[in-house]
Amino acid sequence: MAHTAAESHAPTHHYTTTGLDNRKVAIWMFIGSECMLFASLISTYLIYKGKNLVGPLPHEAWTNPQTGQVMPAILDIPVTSVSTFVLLMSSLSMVLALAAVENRGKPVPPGLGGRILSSSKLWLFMTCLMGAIFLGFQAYEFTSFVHEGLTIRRNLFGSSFFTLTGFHGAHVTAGVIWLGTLLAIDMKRGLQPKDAVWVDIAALYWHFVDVVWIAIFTLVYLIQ
Amino acid sequence: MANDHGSHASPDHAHEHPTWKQYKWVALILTVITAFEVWAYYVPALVASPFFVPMLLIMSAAKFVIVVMFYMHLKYDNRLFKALFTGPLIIAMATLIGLLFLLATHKAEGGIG
Amino acid sequence: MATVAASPTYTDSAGSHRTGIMDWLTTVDHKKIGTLYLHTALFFFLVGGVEAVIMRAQLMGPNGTLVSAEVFNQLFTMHGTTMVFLVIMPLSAAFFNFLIPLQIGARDVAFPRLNAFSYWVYLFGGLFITIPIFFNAAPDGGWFAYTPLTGREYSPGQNLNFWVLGIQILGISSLAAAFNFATTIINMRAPGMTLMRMPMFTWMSFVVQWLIILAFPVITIALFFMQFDRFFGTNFYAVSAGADPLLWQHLFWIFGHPEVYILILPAFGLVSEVLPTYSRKPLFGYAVVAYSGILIGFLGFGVWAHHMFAVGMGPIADTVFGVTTMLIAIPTGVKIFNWIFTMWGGSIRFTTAMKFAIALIAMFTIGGISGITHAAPPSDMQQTDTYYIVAHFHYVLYGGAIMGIFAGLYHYFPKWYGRKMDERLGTWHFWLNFIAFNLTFFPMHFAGMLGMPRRIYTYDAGQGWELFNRLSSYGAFLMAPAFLIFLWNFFRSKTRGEVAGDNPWDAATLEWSIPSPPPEYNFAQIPMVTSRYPLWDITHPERMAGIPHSAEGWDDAKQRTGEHVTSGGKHEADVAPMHIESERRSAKELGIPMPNPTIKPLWVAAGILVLFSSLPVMYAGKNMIAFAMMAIGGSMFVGFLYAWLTTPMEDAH
Amino acid sequence: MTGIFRPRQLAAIVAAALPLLLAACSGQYPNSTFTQLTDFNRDANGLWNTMMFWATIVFVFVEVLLVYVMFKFRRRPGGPEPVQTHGNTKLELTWTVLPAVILVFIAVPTVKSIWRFQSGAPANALQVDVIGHQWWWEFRYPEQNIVTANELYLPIGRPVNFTLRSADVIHSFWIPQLAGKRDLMRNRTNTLWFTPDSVTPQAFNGSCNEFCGASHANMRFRAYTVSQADFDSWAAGQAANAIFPVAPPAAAPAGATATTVAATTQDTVAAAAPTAGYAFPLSELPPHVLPKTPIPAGLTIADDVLAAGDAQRGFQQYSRSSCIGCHKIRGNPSSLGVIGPDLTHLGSRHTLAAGLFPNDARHLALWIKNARKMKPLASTSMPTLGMGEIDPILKTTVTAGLGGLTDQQISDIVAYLMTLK
Ligand code: HEA
Ligand code: HEA
Ligand code: HEC
Ligand code: CUA
Ligand SMILES: [Cu+2]
Repeated sequence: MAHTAAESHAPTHHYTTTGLDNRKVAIWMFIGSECMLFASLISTYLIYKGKNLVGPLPHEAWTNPQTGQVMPAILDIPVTSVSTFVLLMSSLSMVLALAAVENRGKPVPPGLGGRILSSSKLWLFMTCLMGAIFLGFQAYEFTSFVHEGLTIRRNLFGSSFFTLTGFHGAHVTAGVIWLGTLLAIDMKRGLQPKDAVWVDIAALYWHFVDVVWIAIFTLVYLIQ
Repeated sequence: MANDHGSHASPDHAHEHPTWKQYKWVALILTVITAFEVWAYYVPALVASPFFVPMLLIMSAAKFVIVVMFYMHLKYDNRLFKALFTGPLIIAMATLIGLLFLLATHKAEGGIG
Repeated sequence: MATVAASPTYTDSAGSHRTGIMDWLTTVDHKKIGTLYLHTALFFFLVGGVEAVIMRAQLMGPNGTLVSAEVFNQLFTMHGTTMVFLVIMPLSAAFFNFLIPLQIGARDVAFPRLNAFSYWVYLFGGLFITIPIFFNAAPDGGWFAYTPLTGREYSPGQNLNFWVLGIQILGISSLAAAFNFATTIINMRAPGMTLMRMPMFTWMSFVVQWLIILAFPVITIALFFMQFDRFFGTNFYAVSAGADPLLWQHLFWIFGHPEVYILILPAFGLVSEVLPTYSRKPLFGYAVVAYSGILIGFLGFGVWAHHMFAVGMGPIADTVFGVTTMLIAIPTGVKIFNWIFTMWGGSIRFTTAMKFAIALIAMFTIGGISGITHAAPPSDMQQTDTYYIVAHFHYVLYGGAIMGIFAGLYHYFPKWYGRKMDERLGTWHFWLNFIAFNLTFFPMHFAGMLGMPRRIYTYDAGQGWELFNRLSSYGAFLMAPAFLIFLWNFFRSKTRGEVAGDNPWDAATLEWSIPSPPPEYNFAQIPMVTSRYPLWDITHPERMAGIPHSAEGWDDAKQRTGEHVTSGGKHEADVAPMHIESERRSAKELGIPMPNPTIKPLWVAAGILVLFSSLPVMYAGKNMIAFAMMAIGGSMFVGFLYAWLTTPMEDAH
Repeated sequence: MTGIFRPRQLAAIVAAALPLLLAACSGQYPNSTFTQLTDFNRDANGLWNTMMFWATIVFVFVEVLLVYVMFKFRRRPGGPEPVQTHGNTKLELTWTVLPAVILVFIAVPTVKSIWRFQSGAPANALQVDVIGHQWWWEFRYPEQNIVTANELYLPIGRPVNFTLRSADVIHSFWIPQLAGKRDLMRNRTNTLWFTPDSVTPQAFNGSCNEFCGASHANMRFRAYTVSQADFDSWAAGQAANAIFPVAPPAAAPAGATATTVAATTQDTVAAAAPTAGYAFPLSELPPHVLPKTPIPAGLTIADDVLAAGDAQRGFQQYSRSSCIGCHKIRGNPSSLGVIGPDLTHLGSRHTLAAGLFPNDARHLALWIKNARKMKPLASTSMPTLGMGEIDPILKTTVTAGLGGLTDQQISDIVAYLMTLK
C-alpha cells in the first residue's frame, strides 16, 4: 500500500482512537495555541493605546512640540476596509478550493458554473492572490506610516501596532506559501480526495488567520 | 468519555460540508456586516454614543463566529474540535480581559521629577 | 498465565537495535528519543547542580569572596534557567517520550519525525544558552528576567541576548512536543483504552501538554517584545518611552505559573504509577486524582499575579489572586490524601522507587503549605524575594518534581534498559539525598523570615543568618555525593544490573506486558483493553473483580484495522485481546511498517539555531556576517523542512 | 525497613524549629520579621500565626498519617493479599471539604488585612518620598524640605507614608522589622504605610529586595526611629544648607556664596563649631547596624596622608573636580549634580555607599579613590578617581588627564566632606 507524503500514519491503515486524522487534531490544537498568542499581542496593543508620550497617534491628530507640525490621525480606514474585504473573500475561495478537492472524482455539475466551482487550482490560486493583495495593502500601509514618521521605534503605539499587524502579516505570508505549495502540487499531479486533509488543515489555518484579522480590524482600526 | 464517541466515519467523508449555495450567503453576510461597521465609523453621532464600542464588538464577534462555524466547518465537524477550539479561546479572552484591568492603572511619565 | 514468561537476554534485545552514532542522530523512535532527552537532561542537571554548589560555597559565610557579583548573578540566573528549562522539563519529556505510547498501547507517537525535531531543538537551545557561561557572558537577569533591568538600556552586554533567544528556541521545542503528545494521547490509544482508563501518568502528561500549548505562546510573545526591544529598538519595555514595567511581569507569570505545574504534574503522574504498584493496590479514587489534575491545571491560569504581591496591584487584585491561589490547595490536597489511601491497607514494598515516591508526598506537602503562606498578600509582603521563597520552591521543585522523577527513574529503569538499578546503592542515594535536601533547604525558611533577601552574592556579618547559611551550604555539598552515587548506579546498571524481565515489579499497565527493553514496534499486536489495569486482569484477575470491564471501542477498531488484516494475507491480526508479549521478533518479520530514520529534523533544528545565532552577531555590529547567517539558516530551515515533508515517512510496502 | 523512620525525624526537626522561631524575635536575629513594633507587622504576624496554626495541623496530620501507613501496611512475609479498594466517595468528599473550610479561616483575615493596609494612609501621616537608584536610596521629606540618602529618620508614634518611585530599574523597599516590602518602579507610583508605634529609639537595617543588577546585594539602608523632638531637630538640621567654612553662628547666614567662602581665612574655620541637628548617636548603634564589609584587597591609603587632609584645600579641590557634576551640596554653589546622592549633610550619616561601609575618613577616602572596586558599580555611576587606580569596568588606569586625584587631594576632600554635619 503506497503512502502519500504523510507525516502521520495514514488513517486507512493505522487505527486512530477517535477516527479523526492526527493532522486535523493537531492543527486545531495549534489554533487554540494561536488564540493565546494573539490574545497577548492584542492586549499589549490595547494597554498601550493612549499611553504615548509622542505621536503620531492612531485616531487623534497630534502636534509635535519641537517642530510645531500637526500630524493627522494616522490610520487609513478606507484603505484598510478594502484589504479587510479582500481577506474575507479569500476565505470564501478557500472553502471552495477545499470543496473542489473533496469532490474530485464525483460528477461535475453541468454548465460553466459547475466547471468553475470544481476547479481546485482556480480557487487555490484565487486564495493565494487575495492573500498577496492583502499583503500588498499592508506593505503600502507600513511604508506610508513610516513616511508620516511612525516607525516601530517611534512610540508605544508604533511598537505595538507594527508588531501586532506584522505578526498577522507573517501568518498570512506563511499561509500564502503553504497554499502556493499546495497549488504547485495540484498543478503537478492533481490533488485527490485522499489529499483533502492537507488542504483541510491549510484551510483551517487560513480561516483562523482571517478571523484574527476580523478582531484586529475592529479593535485596532474601528474602535477609537 | 466525551471525546471517544465522535463521528466514527473516516475523515474523507466525515461530514457533509455545506455547498456553494451556503458559502455565498455566508460571504454576503460577512460583506454586509463589514460595510455596516465601516459606515458606522463615519457617523459621528454613532461614534460618540455609548453603544458604539459594544456594537462594534458584537458585530465583529458575529463575523468571527460565522467564519468559524461555516468556513471552518465547526458546526458540522466532530465535537472534539469544538472543544479544542472553544476551551483555549475562553482562556485567551479571560486572560485578555484580566490584563486590561490589571494594566489600566499605569501612567506613562517618562522620567522622574 | 499468572507469571511472566522467561525474559529474553539483554544481548538479544540490544542486538535488534543499531547503536552507531548515526543511528542516534537519525532516530525517530520515541524510546530512543526519550533516552536522548534523559541523558541530555542528566548532563544539564550536573551543570545546574555545580552552579548551585558554587553559589552555596560563596554564601557559606558572610562577605564571601569566592566569586564576583557579576559571576554570582550569572550563576543564579543560569541555575534557575537550567533547572527549569533544561532539567525538569526535559526529564519529564524523556518520560513522555518513553512512556506515553507504551502506556496507551501505541506503536509510536503521532508525528515521529516532529518528535526528533523537538529533541534537537532542545539540545541546540540548551547549548546556546549554556555555553556563554564559560566566557563569563551568561545571562544575568534572574530566571524571570524582569524588565526594564533586562532591556538594552540597563543590560547592554550580550548576556541577556543569549537568554531571550535561548528561551525562545526552547519554547519551539516544547510547543512542537506538546502538539505531538496531545495528539498522540487523543488519537493513538489502543482499542478500549478510554480516557478514564488511561494510566495516571498519561493523564497528568495530557494536562501538561495543554498547559504548554496555552502558556508558551504568551512567553513567546513576551520574548519577542524583548527581542525587538534589544535588537530593533522598540519600546515595549522601554520605561523612558512610557512603557509599563509590569507588562513583562504579567506576561511572564501568565506563562510562569502554569509552568510550575508543567514541572510538577509529570512527577505527580509518576508517583501515581509507583505507589499502587508497590502497595499492590489500585490507585485510590482514580477519577478524582485525574480530575484534580485538570483542576490544578485550569486554576493555574488564574493565579499568576501571586508572584507580584509586592508590586502594588491594589486591594482588589490582591484579594482575587490571593484567594484563587489558596483554592489550589484543595485539588492538590485531594491528590495527597488519595496517594496515602492508596497505600492504606496495602502491602507496601520499600523499593528505592517507593521511598522516593513517599518522600514526594512528605516533602511536597511542606512546600505546598509554605506556598499557602505566601498566597496571603500581607504575609507575602514579608516573604517575597527572600530565602523563604527559595525554600518554598525548592521544596516543591526538588522535594516534588525531582523526587518524583527519581521515583520514576528507579521504577522504569528495568523497562528502559532490561535491567534493574542496584537497590543497595539506590538506598544510599535516597537517604543521602533526603538528608542533604532537608539540610540544604529547610534552614532557608529561617534565613528568609529573619530578613535575608534572595539573589544577593554577599551579606554582612552579624545579621543572624550565618548559621542557616552554613547549614544550607553543608547540605548542598552533601548533595553532590548523593547525585554521583545515582549516576554511578545508573550507568553501571545499564550493562551490569540484574536482568529484569518483562514485569519485575508486578505492575498493572500495558507497558509491562511487553519485553524489556521494548522492541522497536512496541506491540506486535495492539492490545484490546477492557479495564483500567489491563495487565492485572491477566496476572491478578482476583484483584480486578471490583472494577468495571467492557469492550468499549473494540468494534470500531476492528472495523478500521480490518482492511489491513486481510489485505496482506501474511500478516497476523493487528489487534488482539489483552495479552502478554514475551517474544521478540523484528518489525519486518511481523510486517509492521516502521518510520524510516531521517536526519532532516536535525538539520531543520540546526537551521533554527543558525538563524537565532545571527542576532547576537548583528548585536555585535557585524551585520554582513549576520545577514549571511540568516540566509544560510533560513535556507537550511526551509529547504530541509520541504525535504522532510515531501519524503514519505515509511517505505512503501 | 528503614523507610519508616524518615518523617519522624522530620517532625523532630520541625519541633526543634519552633523554639528557634521564638528565639528569632530576640536580638540574635536582628532582621527578624517577627516583631510587634508596628501596626503592619502586628497584623502580618497575626496572619502568620493563624496560618501556622492550620499549617501545623495539616502538616502533622499528613506526616503522621503517612508514617502510620508506612508502618502499619508494610509488606510482611506471607502477609495476606491486600483488600482492593478503588475509592470511597465519602472519604474523598471529606478531604475536599475540610481543606476548603480551613482555607476560609485563612482567607477571611487575609482579605481583611489586605484592605486595612491598602485603602490609603491615615491623614496625619508623615510623607516620605523614596526614590530607588542603581544602587542607592534617595529619601525626600517634602514637608520638611529635606533630600538625603541611605538613612531614614522616623518619628515614633506617627504613621509614615512612603511614596515609592524609581529612577531606573525596579527596586524593592524593605525594613523587615517594621513592615513588608513594596516595589519601586518607573511610570508607576507605589505607596506603603505603617506606624512605628511600639518602638523605642532604635536602629534598623533595610535592603533592596528586587534584583536590580550587579550591586543589588549592596543596596542597603538604615532606618532610625526617634522621638518627635529628636526628629524635629534632625529635620531642621538637614533642611539647612551646608555651611563651609563653618562660621560663628551669628556671622554667616546659611548659604554663603562662593566668593565669600573663598575669601574666608583659616582662623574662622578654627573658631567655628558645627551647627548640626540631632543625629542618632553613633555609640548607640547596635553591632548589626554597623557595616563590616571588608575593604577590597590592594586598596590602601597611608595614615599620615589621610591625617594631613585639609578641609579648606579639600573644599577648593572638590569644587573643581568632577564630583560637582554628579553630587549636590546645598550651600556649595558649584556642586549641583543630581545623579549621585545628595552630600549636603554627608557628615551626619553613619554609613557610606548605601549602607556598605562605616562613614569614616578611611572608608570615605578609599571610596573616592576607587568606588568601583569598593562596590561593583555600573559604568554610569560613581567613577574610579584615584590617580593610578585601575577602573574595574573600563580597565583603564586613571591619570591626571582623566581627572585623577592624588591621595593628598583625596584626603583634603575627605576632610572637607567630614565637616558637612
Ligand atoms: C513545582 C513547582 C511549584 C508548585 C507545585 C507550587 C505550588 C504552589 N505555590 Fe509556588 N512557586 C514555585 C513553584 C511551585 N509552586 C516557584 C518556582 C516559585 C518562585 C518563582 C520565583 O520567584 O523564582 C513559586 C512562588 C510562589 C509564590 C510567589 C511568592 C513570592 O515570590 O512572593 C506563591 C504565592 O502565592 C506561591 C504559591 C504556591 C501555592 C499556593 C502552591 C500550591 O499549588 C500548593 C498546594 C499544595 C498544598 C497546600 C499541600 C497539600 C495540600 C493539603 C495537604 C491539603 C490541606 C492543605 C491546606 C488546607 C493548606 N508560589
Ligand atoms: C528544579 C529546579 C531546581 C533544583 C533541582 C535546584 C537545586 C538546587 N538549588 Fe536552586 N533554584 C531554582 C531551581 C532549582 N534549584 C530556581 C528556579 C532558582 C531561582 C533562580 C533565580 O533567582 O533566578 C533557584 C535558586 C537557588 C538559590 C538562590 C540563589 C539566590 O537567590 O541568590 C540557591 C541558593 O542556595 C539554590 C541552591 C540550590 C541547591 C544547593 C540545589 C541542589 O539541589 C543542587 C544539587 C546538586 C546536584 C545534585 C549536582 C551536584 C553534583 C556535583 C556538584 C558533581 C561534582 C562534580 C565534580 C566535583 C566534577 N538555588
Ligand atoms: C559620574 C557621577 C559621579 C561622580 C563624577 C562622582 N560621584 Fe560620588 N557617587 C555617584 C553615585 C551614583 C553614587 C552612589 C553610589 C552607590 O552608593 O551605589 C555616589 C556616591 C558617593 C558617596 C557616598 C554617598 C552616600 O550617601 O553614601 C560619596 C561620599 C561620593 N559619591 C563622593 C564623591 C566625590 C567626592 C566625588 C568627586 C571626587 C564624586 N563622588 C564623584 C556618582 C558620582
Ligand atoms: Cu535595588 Cu535590588
Ligand atoms: Cu506561582
